[in-house]
Amino acid sequence: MEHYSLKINGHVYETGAEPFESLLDVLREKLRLTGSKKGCDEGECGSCTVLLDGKPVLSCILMVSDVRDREVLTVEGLPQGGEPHPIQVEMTERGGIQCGYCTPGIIMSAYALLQENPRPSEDEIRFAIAGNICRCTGYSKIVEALQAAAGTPIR
Amino acid sequence: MTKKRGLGVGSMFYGIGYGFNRADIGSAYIEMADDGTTTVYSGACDMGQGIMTVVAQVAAEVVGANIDTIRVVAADTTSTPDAGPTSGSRATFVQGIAVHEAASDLHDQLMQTAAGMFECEKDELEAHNGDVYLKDANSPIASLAEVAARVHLLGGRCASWGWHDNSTADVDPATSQGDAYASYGWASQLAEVEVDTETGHVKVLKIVSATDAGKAINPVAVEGQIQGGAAMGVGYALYEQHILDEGVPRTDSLAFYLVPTSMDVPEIQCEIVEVYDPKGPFGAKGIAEPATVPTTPAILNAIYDAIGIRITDTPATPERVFQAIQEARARGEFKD
Amino acid sequence: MTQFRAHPILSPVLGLEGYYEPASTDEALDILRQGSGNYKPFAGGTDVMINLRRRTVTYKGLVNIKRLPGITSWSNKAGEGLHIGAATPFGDLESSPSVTQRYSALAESIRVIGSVQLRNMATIGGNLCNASPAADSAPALIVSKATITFTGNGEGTRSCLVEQFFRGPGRSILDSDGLLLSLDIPEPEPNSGDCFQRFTPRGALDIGIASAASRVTLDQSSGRVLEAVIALGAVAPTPVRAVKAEEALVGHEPTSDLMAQAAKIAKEECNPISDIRGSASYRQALVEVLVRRTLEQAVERAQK
Amino acid sequence: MAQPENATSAAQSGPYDWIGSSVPKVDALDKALGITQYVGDMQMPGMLHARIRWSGVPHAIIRGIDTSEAVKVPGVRAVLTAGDIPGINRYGLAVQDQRVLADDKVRTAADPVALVAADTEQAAEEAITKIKLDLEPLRPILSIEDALDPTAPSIHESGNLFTRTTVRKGDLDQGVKESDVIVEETYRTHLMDHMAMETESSLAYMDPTGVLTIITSTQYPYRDRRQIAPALNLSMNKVRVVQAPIGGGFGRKDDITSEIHAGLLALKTQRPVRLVYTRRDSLIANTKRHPMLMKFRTGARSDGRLTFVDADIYGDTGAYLSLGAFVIKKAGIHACGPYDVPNIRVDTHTLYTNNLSSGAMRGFGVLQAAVAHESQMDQLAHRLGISPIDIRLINTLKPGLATGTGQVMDEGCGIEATVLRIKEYMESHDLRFTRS
Repeated sequence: MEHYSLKINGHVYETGAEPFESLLDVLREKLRLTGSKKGCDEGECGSCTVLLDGKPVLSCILMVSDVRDREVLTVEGLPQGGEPHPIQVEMTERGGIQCGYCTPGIIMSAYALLQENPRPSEDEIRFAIAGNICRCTGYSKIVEALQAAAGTPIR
Repeated sequence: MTKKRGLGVGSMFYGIGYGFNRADIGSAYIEMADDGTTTVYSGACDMGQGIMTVVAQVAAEVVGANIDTIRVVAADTTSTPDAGPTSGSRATFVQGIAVHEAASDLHDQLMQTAAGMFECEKDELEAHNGDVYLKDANSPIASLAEVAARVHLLGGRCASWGWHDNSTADVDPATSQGDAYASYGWASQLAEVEVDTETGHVKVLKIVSATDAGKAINPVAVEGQIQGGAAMGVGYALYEQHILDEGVPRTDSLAFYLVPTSMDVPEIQCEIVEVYDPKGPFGAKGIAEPATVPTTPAILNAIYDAIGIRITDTPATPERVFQAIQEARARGEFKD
Repeated sequence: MTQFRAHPILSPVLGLEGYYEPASTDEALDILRQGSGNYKPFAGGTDVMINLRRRTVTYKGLVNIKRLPGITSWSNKAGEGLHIGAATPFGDLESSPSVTQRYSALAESIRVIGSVQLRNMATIGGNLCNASPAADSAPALIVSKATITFTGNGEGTRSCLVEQFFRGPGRSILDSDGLLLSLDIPEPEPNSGDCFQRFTPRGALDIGIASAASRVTLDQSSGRVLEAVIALGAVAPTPVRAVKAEEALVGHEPTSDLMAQAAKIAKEECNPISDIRGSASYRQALVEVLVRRTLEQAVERAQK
Repeated sequence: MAQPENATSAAQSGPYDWIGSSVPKVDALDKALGITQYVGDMQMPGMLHARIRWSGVPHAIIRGIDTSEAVKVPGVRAVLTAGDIPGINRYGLAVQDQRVLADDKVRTAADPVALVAADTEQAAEEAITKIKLDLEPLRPILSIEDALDPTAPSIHESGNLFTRTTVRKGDLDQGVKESDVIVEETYRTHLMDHMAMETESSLAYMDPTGVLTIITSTQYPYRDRRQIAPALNLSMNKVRVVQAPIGGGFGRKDDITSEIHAGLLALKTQRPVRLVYTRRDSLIANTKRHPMLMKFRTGARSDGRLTFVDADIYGDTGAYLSLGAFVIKKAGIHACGPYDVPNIRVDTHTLYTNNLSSGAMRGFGVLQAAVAHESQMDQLAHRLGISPIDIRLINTLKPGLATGTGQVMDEGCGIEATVLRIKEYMESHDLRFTRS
């Protein structure tokens, strides 16, 4: 067991872990940050998406040893000053959420997209969330919500 | 041209609820606290489709409360009554009425007390958005909270429950004749596809879904069901299948079991049709399953419209469509 | 910062005895030799993690090579082409205009790998070292005449073409203590164009049923094909060249008929298997389509 | 029925304060914030993690199960097999043909054979790989055709044909005689997975008053309780089932999934036990969508009016019935589609096989039936030179007309309105069929 100081959502968390444990398991089981979900544990569904130094990654197949000295952002870190992030608000208000299990992953993929490309086209949105499987919504209302969050016209 | 487009239609009806003489019930408790906030103990499971929200909307409407003052407690054998399963597109249809019944009775209790407070008949009163009005008046005479406080002060009943039985007799065992279901959902969909005749790949370009919701209690939630149902239909029609090898599943990972991504599900145009159903709450009926049923046949029919070949086995995987095209070519029945 | 982390695992989990993060190539080679063939070097770790979880492979030790100097960075120098550290994530290359504008086939192959998230983790060297016949980047790298530089393997540091790297499904020329260090991709020749396409049922997340990359260099004056390179994925035990199809093109005007002819030859050249994703005959049919389509694109790009 | 009448008057009196308004879902913001606690997000002090050992072969006699190596894995607290079940080792939604843990035989490749609870998921996983099964293979029944073979071995005590239903209306021969065109076709549909994003999961613990509490990803806690209590030999009022926020169900979680197993382990260890299926567990185990073989013959007059439907529907329910008989019966009842069909013969056959079992899934048999009846409608349209829209409009049910089971439609019959809406959409967007 190694000791890790992990920078997550602007805070430093101290934890013991085996170096090859997944960041997702450390987040969920050790640090109790359960917003990131485990949908497949094999990198095929995107429910576990977090940002590593600003880029979306699959925390279920990311070794915790690779997170040392880097910055992690999870869905819990998005609200500012107690207010939900606009993506969280639009997803809520525009029906982008049904069962909600894919939601944190979608929100993190979308957040990364908008950081890089503040006014994405519909195709760019669909491309950016293609690694996030949603079984409930058919993606339409998610795309709409992300367009609204970006302030681009909604089809 | 190696890419050919086609349109296809699928229609369906779907018996809502259980049928077959199986228990098909809804039930809920409701109570209003002294401060006018309401709790609905609803036995129906929310799967994400939004029955808790529908329950809150029905309760707020019927009680006359503001929806933000409604809390829904759902599906716990210790605190909520048995409301049957969330399946058969029955939750809104059956539980909606049970909640309506509970909320109506609570509303009556409140109006009875309010009538005493203001020395009028309860039929002269109505409640909207947390306030009590004399009918047709513009300004309220009291808040529901004041009335609720009064009921509690007087030791009155500020709680109720509702129960609804949607069970239907089974059909005749020899002929299946009979009234199989209390009500039916109706839907038709149009699919537009593009078939790559060299690879057999089918891309769905558009789906238009006309679904009869009776009355859409929450239109965005209805659209969500329609779009999600269509996406599941796209998966069933084209990609998803379990492959068993001598009974042993080979598709034991999402690398093999292929669920549609955001790149595969097209724009889904929702056309909500509202044909009032007298048996449902506010005329509403279930739509969750009707939303998914027509998609697959619409896609199969669109493939036929595109290439003149009927795919009779699902899913219409690229290789299956390719083989069908090859066979039709060999018979001289396919024009590139 | 700790430079050499030898991490003995006291209570073996999953059969693992050690986890290492060497800071130099020599240390890495020492550790791999200590492991006598049972230690696994890795970079992105995405496949290692899945194998650990599924218990499909047993590793005695894990050697994380991402702290080796220069292994996660890449550069683009005029006249030299791309020099890419083996542990460079695909995402770093995907987002760079210097890759997308000049290395079309490579960019097209990167863009379809897994998902955005996966590409931020999975590395170009890892994709090659896994030696999957379906490795998306392999056909594009082969037609780009990419070379790899590797070390260990009982000798010093050496280079070879990517197409010489593969030995069979999951097997490359690297021995158990071999380490892939970097890739070099020469600048595209003038009057050349390339293209990569793969076939999958879905628009994302899939593994290719078949893939093809084509590269064509045209004679500036005659417009005839000076050189053609065609590489195929998922249709043989390794990514392979379609040499006979290439030969059919050289010296001729790249007409649609000729390209269709070459595609037919490629179809006959490949040797696919049937599996859960597709039958051998379907894969062959796809090869013909993909080779023709990538040739047409490559020629169009060469003519620009 | 006082309330529906109230509803009627309310509907007519509108407008409403809340009905028809797209208020955000009451639980959505918490999901967006990552606050919502699904079962897999929950932890309790002293909680153990559970894993299931599946059979891996589709049909075999169990000679023995050796758990001796599994119990030695550090951190393992319990390894249970069928003999450890305190109550009745049977459950099922319609008939009790499922075992909590396989005892005499295994009947699918995904029969649960043993359970492990351990301090960590890894230890539990390690332990299940160390359980040795001694199985004597039996001939597996792997297709509808196999299941119809009367000489095939019986998967359960009775034969492999669980039930047959029949729909009869009018005079089939007359319908055939009146037909100007008859389309005959066989359709086959496949095994589909619900693939809810959240896998099956339960957290079970004894509460301080001695009530076994199971927080679970379910679609119906009351029916879960009905099945859990007898298996664990508890009175029903000593079992509490709570639905946790659920990451999708689509019918799968109508059945018992992880509930009894988690409850059994909690009972045996007297510790909280969390059982969260891996994605692999979820893909291979529990119910799927029924594969069906559907032989259809449909007739119409030259003016497009349907004359008859003559169909046989065979459904592969796998080794366990779940709701299979109802699913396949419902397919039969909906086999004529939303149309006025005067003459009908439909037979359905619910068959046991050693394939993965199927049960409720969004569409509940009607999806499979629609694949057939809608393809038939399209074929008739093309044969008759009528547009696919028009042939539907000619035949749709309307108030006063009756379904295939003779149910007379009231004003809530909306099929014609939906077809017309599609027609209007096509016209306003200038969309035309290629072939009609």
